[in-house]
Amino acid sequence: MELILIFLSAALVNNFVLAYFLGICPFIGVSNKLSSAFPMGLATTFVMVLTAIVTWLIYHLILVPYHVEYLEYVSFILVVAALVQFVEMVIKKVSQPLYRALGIFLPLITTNCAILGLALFIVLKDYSFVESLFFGVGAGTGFTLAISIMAGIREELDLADIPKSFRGAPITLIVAGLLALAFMGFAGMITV
Amino acid sequence: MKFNTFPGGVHPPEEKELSEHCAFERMPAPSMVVLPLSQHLGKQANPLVAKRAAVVQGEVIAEADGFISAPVHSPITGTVKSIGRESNSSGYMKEALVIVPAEAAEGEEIPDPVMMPPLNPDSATVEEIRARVKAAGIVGQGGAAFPTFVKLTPPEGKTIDTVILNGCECEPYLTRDDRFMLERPEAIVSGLKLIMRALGVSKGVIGIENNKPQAIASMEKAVATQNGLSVCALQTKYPQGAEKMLIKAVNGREVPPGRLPLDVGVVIQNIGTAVAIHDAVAKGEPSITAAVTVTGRGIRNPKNLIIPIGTPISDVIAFCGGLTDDAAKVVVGGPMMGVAQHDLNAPIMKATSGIVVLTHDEVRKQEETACLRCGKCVDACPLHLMPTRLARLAQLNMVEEAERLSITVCMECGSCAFTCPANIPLVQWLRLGKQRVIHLQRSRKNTAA
Amino acid sequence: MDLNILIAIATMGGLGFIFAGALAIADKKLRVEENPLIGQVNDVLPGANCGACGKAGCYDFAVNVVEGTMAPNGCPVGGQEVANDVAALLGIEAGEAVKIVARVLCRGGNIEAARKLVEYRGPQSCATMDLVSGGSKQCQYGCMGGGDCVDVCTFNAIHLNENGLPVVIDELCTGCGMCVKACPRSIIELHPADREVFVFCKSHDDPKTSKDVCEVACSGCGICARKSDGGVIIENGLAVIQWDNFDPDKIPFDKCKSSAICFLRDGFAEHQAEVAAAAAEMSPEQSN
Amino acid sequence: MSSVTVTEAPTGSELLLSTSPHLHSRWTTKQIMWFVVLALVPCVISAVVYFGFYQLVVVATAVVFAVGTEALIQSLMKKPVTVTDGSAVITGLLLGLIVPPNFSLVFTALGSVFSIAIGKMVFGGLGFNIFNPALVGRAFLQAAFPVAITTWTIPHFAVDAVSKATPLAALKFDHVATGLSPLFVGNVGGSLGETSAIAVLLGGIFLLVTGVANWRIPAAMITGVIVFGGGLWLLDPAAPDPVFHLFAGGFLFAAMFMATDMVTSPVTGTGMWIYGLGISLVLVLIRVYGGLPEGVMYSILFMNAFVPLINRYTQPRIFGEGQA
Amino acid sequence: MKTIVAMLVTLSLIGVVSGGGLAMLSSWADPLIAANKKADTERAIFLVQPSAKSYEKVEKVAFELYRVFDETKNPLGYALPWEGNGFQGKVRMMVGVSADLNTITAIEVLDQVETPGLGTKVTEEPFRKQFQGLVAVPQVDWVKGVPPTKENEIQTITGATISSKAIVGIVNDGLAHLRKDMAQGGAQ
Amino acid sequence: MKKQVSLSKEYAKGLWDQNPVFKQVLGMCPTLAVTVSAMNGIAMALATTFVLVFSSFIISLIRKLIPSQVRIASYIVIIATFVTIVDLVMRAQFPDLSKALGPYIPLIVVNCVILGRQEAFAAKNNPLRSVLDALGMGTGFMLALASLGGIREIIGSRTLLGMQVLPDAFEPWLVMILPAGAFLTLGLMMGFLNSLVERRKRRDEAAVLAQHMRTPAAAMLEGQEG
Repeated sequence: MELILIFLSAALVNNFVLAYFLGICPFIGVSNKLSSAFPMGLATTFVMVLTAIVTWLIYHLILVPYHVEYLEYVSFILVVAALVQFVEMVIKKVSQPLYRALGIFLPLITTNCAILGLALFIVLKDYSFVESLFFGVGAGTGFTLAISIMAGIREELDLADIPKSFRGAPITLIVAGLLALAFMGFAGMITV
Repeated sequence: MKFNTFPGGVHPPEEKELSEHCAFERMPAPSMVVLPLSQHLGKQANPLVAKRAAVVQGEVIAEADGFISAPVHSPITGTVKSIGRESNSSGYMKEALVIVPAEAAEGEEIPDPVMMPPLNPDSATVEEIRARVKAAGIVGQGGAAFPTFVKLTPPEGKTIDTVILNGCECEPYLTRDDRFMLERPEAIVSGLKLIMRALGVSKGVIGIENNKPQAIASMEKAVATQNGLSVCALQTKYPQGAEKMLIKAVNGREVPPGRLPLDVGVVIQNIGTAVAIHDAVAKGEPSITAAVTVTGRGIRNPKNLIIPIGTPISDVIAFCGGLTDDAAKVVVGGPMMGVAQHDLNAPIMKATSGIVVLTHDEVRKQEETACLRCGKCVDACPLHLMPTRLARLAQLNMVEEAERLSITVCMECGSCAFTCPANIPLVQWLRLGKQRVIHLQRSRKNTAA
Repeated sequence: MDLNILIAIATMGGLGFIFAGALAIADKKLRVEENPLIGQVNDVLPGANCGACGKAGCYDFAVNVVEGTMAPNGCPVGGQEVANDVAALLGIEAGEAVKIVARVLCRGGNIEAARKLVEYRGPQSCATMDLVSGGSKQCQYGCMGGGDCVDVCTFNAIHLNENGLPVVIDELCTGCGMCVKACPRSIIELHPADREVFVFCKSHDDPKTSKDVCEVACSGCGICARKSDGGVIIENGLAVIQWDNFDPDKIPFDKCKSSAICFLRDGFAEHQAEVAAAAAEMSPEQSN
Repeated sequence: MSSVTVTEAPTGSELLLSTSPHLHSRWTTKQIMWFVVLALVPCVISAVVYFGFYQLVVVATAVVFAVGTEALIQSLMKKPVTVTDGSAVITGLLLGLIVPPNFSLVFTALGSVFSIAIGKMVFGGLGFNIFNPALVGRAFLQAAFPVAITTWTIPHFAVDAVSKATPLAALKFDHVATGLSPLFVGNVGGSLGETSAIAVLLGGIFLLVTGVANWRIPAAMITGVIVFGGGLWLLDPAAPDPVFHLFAGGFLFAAMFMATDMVTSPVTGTGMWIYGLGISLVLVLIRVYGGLPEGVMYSILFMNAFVPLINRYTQPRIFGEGQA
Repeated sequence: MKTIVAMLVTLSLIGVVSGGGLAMLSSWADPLIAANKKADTERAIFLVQPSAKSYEKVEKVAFELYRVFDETKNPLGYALPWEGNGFQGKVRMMVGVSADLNTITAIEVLDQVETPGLGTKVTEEPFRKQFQGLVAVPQVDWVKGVPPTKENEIQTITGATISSKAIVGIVNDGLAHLRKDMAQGGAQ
Repeated sequence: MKKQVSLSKEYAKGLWDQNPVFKQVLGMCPTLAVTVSAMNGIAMALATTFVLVFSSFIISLIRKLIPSQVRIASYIVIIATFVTIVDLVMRAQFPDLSKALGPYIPLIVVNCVILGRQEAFAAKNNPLRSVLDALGMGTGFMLALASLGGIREIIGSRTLLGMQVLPDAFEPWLVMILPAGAFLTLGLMMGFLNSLVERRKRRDEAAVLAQHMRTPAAAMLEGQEG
């Protein structure tokens, strides 16, 4: 039950994008078409899970035992960056279609603060290994949900008569603001 | 009683009472006729006569050019006055022959009309029927004016099991098919049997909307003694008479997008076409007249007329007592799919089914407002498209998205625009979108080749 | 140097070594052959993988640019410099060629062109008017005045004047050709900016019809063609300039009754005055 | 021009040229809008009856500011001013009816301005907004002035003091249930227009009968609340029962007037069902598990965001597609 | 091969320099950070036990607990850091309680993520003041909308009922644990 | 290959022409997250600028030594190192500020503005230019964050830099200090800034039009503004 709550909390109530402002750049940048937003969400979820696993191991097996917690950021980001690059290369080699669908989004994820944010949250909240996994999946789902909704809305807005100076980033931010207002309804639903 | 129909559609006011009681009248030959060379779908006919040539009623003056084409016969005896571009009831200038009647004043003998030899409708062979229909220049009377001969010559490998005669006349105002069914049930049945024989089909259905009880009774009586023929009463709903809708309602089959009725084993012919086929075979008459309902509150004396093709619309209107003072719009065809005229000198053509004159009251100007996404057009679309979105995509020139949403399936029946509370000219935008998508597809094909 | 520092050094050095090794091996073993141009374009891009272009990172952008589905200037981070570099790589050099501008080849405005005796109701866009018996002007070839060309111009280089005709502002026109594509009647063409004489008509109507429907239509009489030594030919009832051997000095401009063939600026200025006067007369009536 | 001359021919000089079809149904946007306005009148009356004349001022303020904002923005953007279509009036009315009794006029006006400016005009005006403007305004007020917007007044003829809190809040925070009949007539605490089920149903049925509102959405929402609310109630009897869900808070009002807003709801039939069921699922979750007593506003806003996706994936099968 | 060596050397070297540098920096910063943290706790202890002059950490209990003294080293009571769930997340607070565990001296909220401007009112003076001298037996209780009538009651904040109740809950929970521990004689 | 622009321009372009927030729409996370007050915004921008400047300097120094395959990994380690330095120093010296900016300090590492500038600029230019560019970007970032923070602080808590600037009668809009307020404020700000730019552009065009056309179409064009 606790695990499911962790998942739901990360996916809806404490949505990374709309409540914590994590991963805003891709949220605004890659949300103009559903056909690229959804794979982006999937790729992010994938990397999030991977990150959750690897950084948990590094933190609990190296940083804590040797009292070098201050290397948290440096080591986490190194791991994330290298991992993403590595996974990208593997996918590119293994399957061109999969690379076209998912792989091309991978470089973009290195600088997605949602990833590093996830790693730091896991440390901050002192999650166990399994909890970290669920948290990673939940956060990824929440990101996918938010970016897909946004892409759907933006495709709809392509047809709208939006004042010229509000097209693009401004209207996206405003929609994100209204979405954040709507997500406030979930406030207080789960406290984990 | 439950009548068959299709999902979607709209219920425009029927207004058939204006002319449904008027028996057909034959309109006298006009002071001149304008004969567009393209009165049908497909390739324009090839003129056979030169300027100043004398022609005789029934004479072929332009021959079919290619498989999908139809010849044109002179509806009157007279002289070719000119060959050039003339207004056409589609709204554009097209190649046409102008013929003025021969003057009989000087005691000269006016030659008799040239007719083809009559055949026995009960014994005519398949080849004879096809050849006669082709020679008579008969085109579909349903509006698209597709050369009928082509429809009677299905490609190899297609099996057809049903012929449906379209007696729906779902367009408001029009009563032409209704009158045919009341006045010439035998000709219709004979025409239907000729079609069935040409196609080797044993099942024939006449689909009629249930707002024409007399016509249903008349046709039921006519088919009572015939094997394989039946009358199917259908719910009154627009566009019940559209081919795909009619097939769906009559035998539940759906014609896939981009395919023809014959792909689901059905051939559809109009009531008027059946009459024309009967006349061509039994009487040897070529297609030189059109049966036209002239109606609407903007015309003084609504009538159902048999008119020589090529007669200017203005002559027809004058024959029906002229326009009333508040006439606002002259539509050739039905009010749902017809073409508004800007030049009343345009001629009656082979497939002209009606002239509807609407008054200012009926076409009062309604402001176009923003789309509320109420979904009424989505509900109304008989082809299950999303007209509002397609129209917007067309407007914004987002052609590929419109193509993805199957804009080319649209048949421009106008149900969406009829029902739209925001009064958006959806059909116009859809037509533009279709045009652009087709253009795109063509250029794509060109670059691929 | 206490132990802590050594541990830190060992940790980071170790991690760096391991991942560098992994990447090095991956780089060797997993290299995939691809269009080298993609890599070159990718190299000049900022590489921030920020997604601001709407693509999934710089590499995706590079692929799209090389495949031609995105413009070289699509990277908002790199700005003009990167755009130029990318364009240079792709060989889409703008160059210093003669400036190309759009020219509107119809002068049948609201005043010159006869109108149909009907009131058109519907969207005032040329593309849609063209579908309904061709809008409200009689001429089937001329400008409908719906302003589709104005709407598509992203440079604000084309405007409708009082006479309902589009006017190109050379300074702003980039010759992108959007208006050419937008015009359903194909009366806009791209020409080098230094061409001065045009036949301002596209009508293939017969002489009588063209005279009836428009004051400034070319009736295809051929006076200009006869004197031009092949610089002008008559095609299907319309004078067409053959730019290769066209010499304006040979054209008897005063013989053209409708001034369909004339100098761009001269004819324009003169005509503008007439139009303004006529418009001034007409406007009170129209405004009611 | 044709060279043919015809004697006694009609000239056609006054004829109209336009595309087919040449007939149009009687519905116009304006008519739809003003029908909705009419349907809201019973709610305005119930607000005045239960909470006093001042509420009329609140509603009027909301309407005036909504219409004013729309007119101002349209004229600033040099677009035609279309406030007579009644859509801004509806937004104002709806917003006025979902604020608590005796709400500050300044806040009401602010909410109206926000509704129209951010909820609607920024998207290009009527027909283009993604979220229901009135709810956007309400959500803004809720987030900006949470105390003021949850301060309730005792209705006239109140039976007991508990009625001061809304029935949902009373149940959630004080575990006090409210009887059905006060809920039905509206003699309970709550937002201006939503307390009286009778008034809401009166207007709602009018809209459904005239076909202005699509019946599928309220039907889906009511079904959803009974199924989801009932399910949770069976699992845990401490949760509110489905009938209470139905009549408490703004559910009915929202089902009739908010969720049925054409612009922000799906266009396809299947989509409408998904939308309605989605709203009630989120609503029941918020009411039972959330930190807030009422969630109908958030649940609709939440589902508004899904409408583009719903429309996309419930697109009807093109006629004949998938056939032989 | 050359690139591989270059890659290995570069990344390792950067790692080494970065690790070394940070280690040196942290050896300077760590004591300061620890001192800051200690100062924070100290400040909170004296806030919830205003009359205290010194304190000591109670070592024998399973949780963090401080005993406080007056000038003459007489035990005044305890300062108990405790945490629990608020409206949106964890709330960490310091509870001051008398030596007999029956009266609360004061409370202080250390960390919270409540709704700004609303739930965060629990950290403000008017709300906290209600706890000064509040009777905590059998437990702290709350009332809504009306002024408290009993001496173990506080009034919740309008619009932030859940946050207010969460504070009460955390105080009660912490005290309950403390009492249980006391009963077992752990804290003595 | 590239035209050398003047050094002052290298700095100034970050202020508006290539402003990281308003023009490049980068670094959104900290922009939105920490700007509940002007002070927080400024502090965050200072921290970011510090990291940006130093990492730009280091990277442009060693830019020729790093093999391209480990480019990103190397850059990000360097950046992360400086971020850790900032974090440690802040926690040691400014504990209150460190608390306010909370978890967003480490996220400077993944602020795309920083990595973006390394890749786009520092990796291709000499240290002097890189530092100037970084300073410019930092200043631009600061402008954006300070103004956004200022607006949110004034309306959301009646104060500016901690001092009350609006009367008590003004009920603060709590929404402004919530996530939704951040999105909305930035969206509206960007929209209005765009419309100002648009307006100026239109005016320039109208001037051209007026010069070259003797028709009132120019006036017409001016009328379309907004």
